[in-house]
Amino acid sequence: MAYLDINGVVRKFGGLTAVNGITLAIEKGAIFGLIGPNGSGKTTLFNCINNYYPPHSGDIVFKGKSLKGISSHEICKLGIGRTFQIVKPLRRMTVLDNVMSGAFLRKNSLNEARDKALESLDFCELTHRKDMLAKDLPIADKKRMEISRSLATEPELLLLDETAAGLNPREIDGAMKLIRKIQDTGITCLVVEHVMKFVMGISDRIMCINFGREIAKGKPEEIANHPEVIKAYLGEEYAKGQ
Amino acid sequence: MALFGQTFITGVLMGGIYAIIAIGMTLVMGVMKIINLAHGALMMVGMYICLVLFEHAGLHPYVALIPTMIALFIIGYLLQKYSIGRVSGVETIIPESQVLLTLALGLAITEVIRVIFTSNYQIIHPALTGEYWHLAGMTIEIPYLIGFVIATIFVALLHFFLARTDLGQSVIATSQDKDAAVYMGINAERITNFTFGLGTALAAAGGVILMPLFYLYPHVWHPYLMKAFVITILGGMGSTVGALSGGLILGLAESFGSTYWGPQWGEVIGFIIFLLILLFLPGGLKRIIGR
Amino acid sequence: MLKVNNIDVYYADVQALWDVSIEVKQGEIVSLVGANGAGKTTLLNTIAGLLHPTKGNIEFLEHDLTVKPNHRRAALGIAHIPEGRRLFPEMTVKQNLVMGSMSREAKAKREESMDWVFSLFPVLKERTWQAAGTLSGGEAQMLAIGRGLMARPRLVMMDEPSLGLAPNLVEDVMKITKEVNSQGITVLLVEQNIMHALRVCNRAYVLETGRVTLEGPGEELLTNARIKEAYMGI
Amino acid sequence: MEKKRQWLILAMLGILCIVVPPFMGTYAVHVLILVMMWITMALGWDILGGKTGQISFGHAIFFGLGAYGGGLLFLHWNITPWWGMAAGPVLAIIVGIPIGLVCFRLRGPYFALAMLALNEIIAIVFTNLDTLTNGATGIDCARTWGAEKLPYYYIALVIAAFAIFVTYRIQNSKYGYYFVSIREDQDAAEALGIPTTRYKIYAMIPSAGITGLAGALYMNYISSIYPETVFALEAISIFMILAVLIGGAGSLWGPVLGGAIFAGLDEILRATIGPISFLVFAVIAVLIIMFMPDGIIGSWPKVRAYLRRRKLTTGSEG
Repeated sequence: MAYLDINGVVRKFGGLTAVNGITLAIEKGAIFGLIGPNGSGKTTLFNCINNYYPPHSGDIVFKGKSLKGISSHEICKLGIGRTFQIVKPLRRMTVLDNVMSGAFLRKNSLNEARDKALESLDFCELTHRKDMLAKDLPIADKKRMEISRSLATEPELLLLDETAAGLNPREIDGAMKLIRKIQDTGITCLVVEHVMKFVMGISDRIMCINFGREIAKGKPEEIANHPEVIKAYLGEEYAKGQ
Repeated sequence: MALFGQTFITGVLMGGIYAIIAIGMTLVMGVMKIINLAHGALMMVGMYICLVLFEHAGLHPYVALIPTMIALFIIGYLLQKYSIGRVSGVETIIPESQVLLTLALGLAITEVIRVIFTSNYQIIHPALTGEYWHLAGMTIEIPYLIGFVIATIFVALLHFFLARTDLGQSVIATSQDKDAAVYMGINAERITNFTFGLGTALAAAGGVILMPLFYLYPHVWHPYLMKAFVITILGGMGSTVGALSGGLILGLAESFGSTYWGPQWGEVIGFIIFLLILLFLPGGLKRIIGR
Repeated sequence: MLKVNNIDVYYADVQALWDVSIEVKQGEIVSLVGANGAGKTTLLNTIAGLLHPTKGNIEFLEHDLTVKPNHRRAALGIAHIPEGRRLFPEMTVKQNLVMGSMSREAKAKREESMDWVFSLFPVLKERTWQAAGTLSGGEAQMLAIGRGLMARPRLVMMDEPSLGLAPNLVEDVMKITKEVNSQGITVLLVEQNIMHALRVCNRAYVLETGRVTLEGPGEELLTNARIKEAYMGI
Repeated sequence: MEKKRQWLILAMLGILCIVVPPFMGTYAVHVLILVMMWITMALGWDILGGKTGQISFGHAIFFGLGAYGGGLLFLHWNITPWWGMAAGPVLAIIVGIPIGLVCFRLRGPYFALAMLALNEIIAIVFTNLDTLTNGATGIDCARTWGAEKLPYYYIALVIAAFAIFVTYRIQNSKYGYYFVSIREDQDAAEALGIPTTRYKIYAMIPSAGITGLAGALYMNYISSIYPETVFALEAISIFMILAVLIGGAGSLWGPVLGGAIFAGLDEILRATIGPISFLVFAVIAVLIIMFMPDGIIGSWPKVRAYLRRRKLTTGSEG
């Protein structure tokens, strides 16, 4: 049994089936990339793992435990942290207080939580921003802060939603470095991403989905040259012309 | 049986008058997505304008209705343009600062009126006041009946205005998707101001209808603001049909509650309906009746 | 006709466009292509006036758009068909179309425009009294385009008209685009589906992370290897 | 250094509060008692409204229940209403928890409206359940110290200090952090493992309790209560919000300052300009919401920055 097992997950919205029977297994310590064109169902799948949108059928098993019927906050307690596609900073709290709000999941005293938060901020190279209000951070630092806040909950699996979106090339390099560093501490990462450079650069394995279904799975270079993937992104005729 | 009939008629007539007050609020809530707590106070201002027109110009309230509505339309438009509209989108620690602003404006307006007219109860006796009509053992007060008719006419006119005119359609479009309305070349800000003015004028109409029936004092609006909320939540935001049916349901519920349970409990029934709808039927009757 | 000159645009605190310039000439179809998040929609929204450039300006015919209020653009002859269609869901098909013709000139020609739109999209005529929220994806897209045309625009901007549509409907949308263009209306098209976007257009611009990296005739770009790079990151 | 200075100022203020009143007139002490009561109420409201972001338009429920806690004991068993200091808050909390369980399902303005409706319902119920509450006639009791004000003042001072202490402890604990997280972004809070509904209830408990405590004080000090005064929608529920708004929500000293200004200004204006005092008040509230929406404490950094800039520019001109 793999570390995270997703078995035939289906999620519908009204008449639309956003995720239509996705199955995938992630090994401990890996960085797994999830890609697909706009509206292909990536973020929905993500929200299924988190039980933000409970799946209509199928099952998600984390470390041998089914996540069915477990609420979002309990999932975090089990060791699955997440970030958001559109960053959700706690706007009028300082960066340190943001991260402390995460740290309180495992620490009960103020001092322990502060130490944990400072450690996490240091890891994410954000210490110099700690007294700023979260709403005043530039976007790249907001994303870092969100990762830092999530790391403070001591997750074993980290779900990263569009970390590179809106970042400039240098910031993307920085984010890639950070995620590799997170992997080195033994945390498994599931990355949903549009920015190909980013996801191709860090993932051990990638799955491409479209219309809520898997169309390819494999190593980054296999995915980049996979005809189905190219078809999904660039259209059928382009794939033929290659 | 006569008691039942009397209760029923009282409920329907009162419900119609509630509906016209609520329809202004539902319109404003539909377009602006905020709760307007100044609605009742603005209605009361309309009543005092009507009082002045009656006492100094000798206009019967049913005649004073039109100038009063115009005055309140202007007041509402300006309030939205220069005060409430200014606060939208401002980030604050306490959310809903627009709602709190309408609350404070309502209090300020009430105080202005209190300073000018004192807290004394006033009542006017225009023609038709206190006249009755007996029918099969039931009594119908004429001003209630006229009020109900006026309210129904306005609700119908509003419905027609919203469904058939470009301006009305712009109001509906803005309430459904403000950005898209701007894409269409609609000046959404002006539509919002207009809607607020219109809602205020309708509230004033409701107030004027009440003039021959009840005492007037600065805090007279309290229960009506509550009823307008109940009806808006009951009928669904922005729905004219919802407001009308919500008004009738509330009027009937209060009437039957008062008759069969005791007058002091009539209002409680309204609030209980309100809570139940909030909790179990978000979206209100609009969800059931479609539009 | 439309000239965007060196604009920088921020989306909240994120810089979304860097020094972007494009030009659309009378009677053309111009496509904007590029991966998700490249800034295509941002560019359209800026032209539509929902976002404001911090640098540069936008000219349309002889007007400087950057100083016009948003709602004036429709009257100048720009129709924006936004991503996700943004129909008024509880209004009928006809009411939605009417909302498209609110400017003075368009209002005068409302009946005529309505007939024209119905002749372009006969299916909308069948659905006249149906609430827009109950239309299928393809019908909703036609209504969105039809609503845009009701303004009698000189320039139509379409944002991802084929998003979420089945492949055969995507073909239809492209046909409609051509049809609209053949009526003398200039088109600025944003499209994920790169093959369609490049084949239907006269010229195209490729956006990558908020910058224009390539431009040229559609057919030429089709064979350009950089396209794949722009999309696939390698 | 900064912290030390703050403590020093605080200690001095505390000593002033203890030492000075005996030398003041009866009326001044009366105003101070009201100030302390309003500080307590503002702090109570702010735990739920300012920190947790759940705007309640019905906190008079808890104030009134706090007052009736002692009142009912006195009415039915002739027990001194001082026991209301315990009974009142407990009653407020017992009622507050189910209210929270039901109403916290609603977000934003709908929660506010539901609280408003509940406020009216409870006011009507207390007015009409004659056998239980003595109805509209209300409850009268004898004042323990007659016309003497000072003992009441010290009790009010202790209560306000207690409210400040509780708020301070909450702010510097997991609870405070979790409350503010919920206010700022409920989804983000859930993703950080915060059970948001449960923590809203946790916020309701001290909020209702402290507000109830202020109500119990009112019962003992004013010595007569009526449903329409202690459950007043405008004079209690809404004024509580305005008090917090003036001072600044979500902080410790904002509600304290707001409560003090509100009660103090109310009395002073009433004594000086009489009938238009409340109009002035309402206009101040309008202006604050429009131009200083985060209150005095919340907008202070902005005001200070503005003043500094002014000083700099005038300085360079001179």
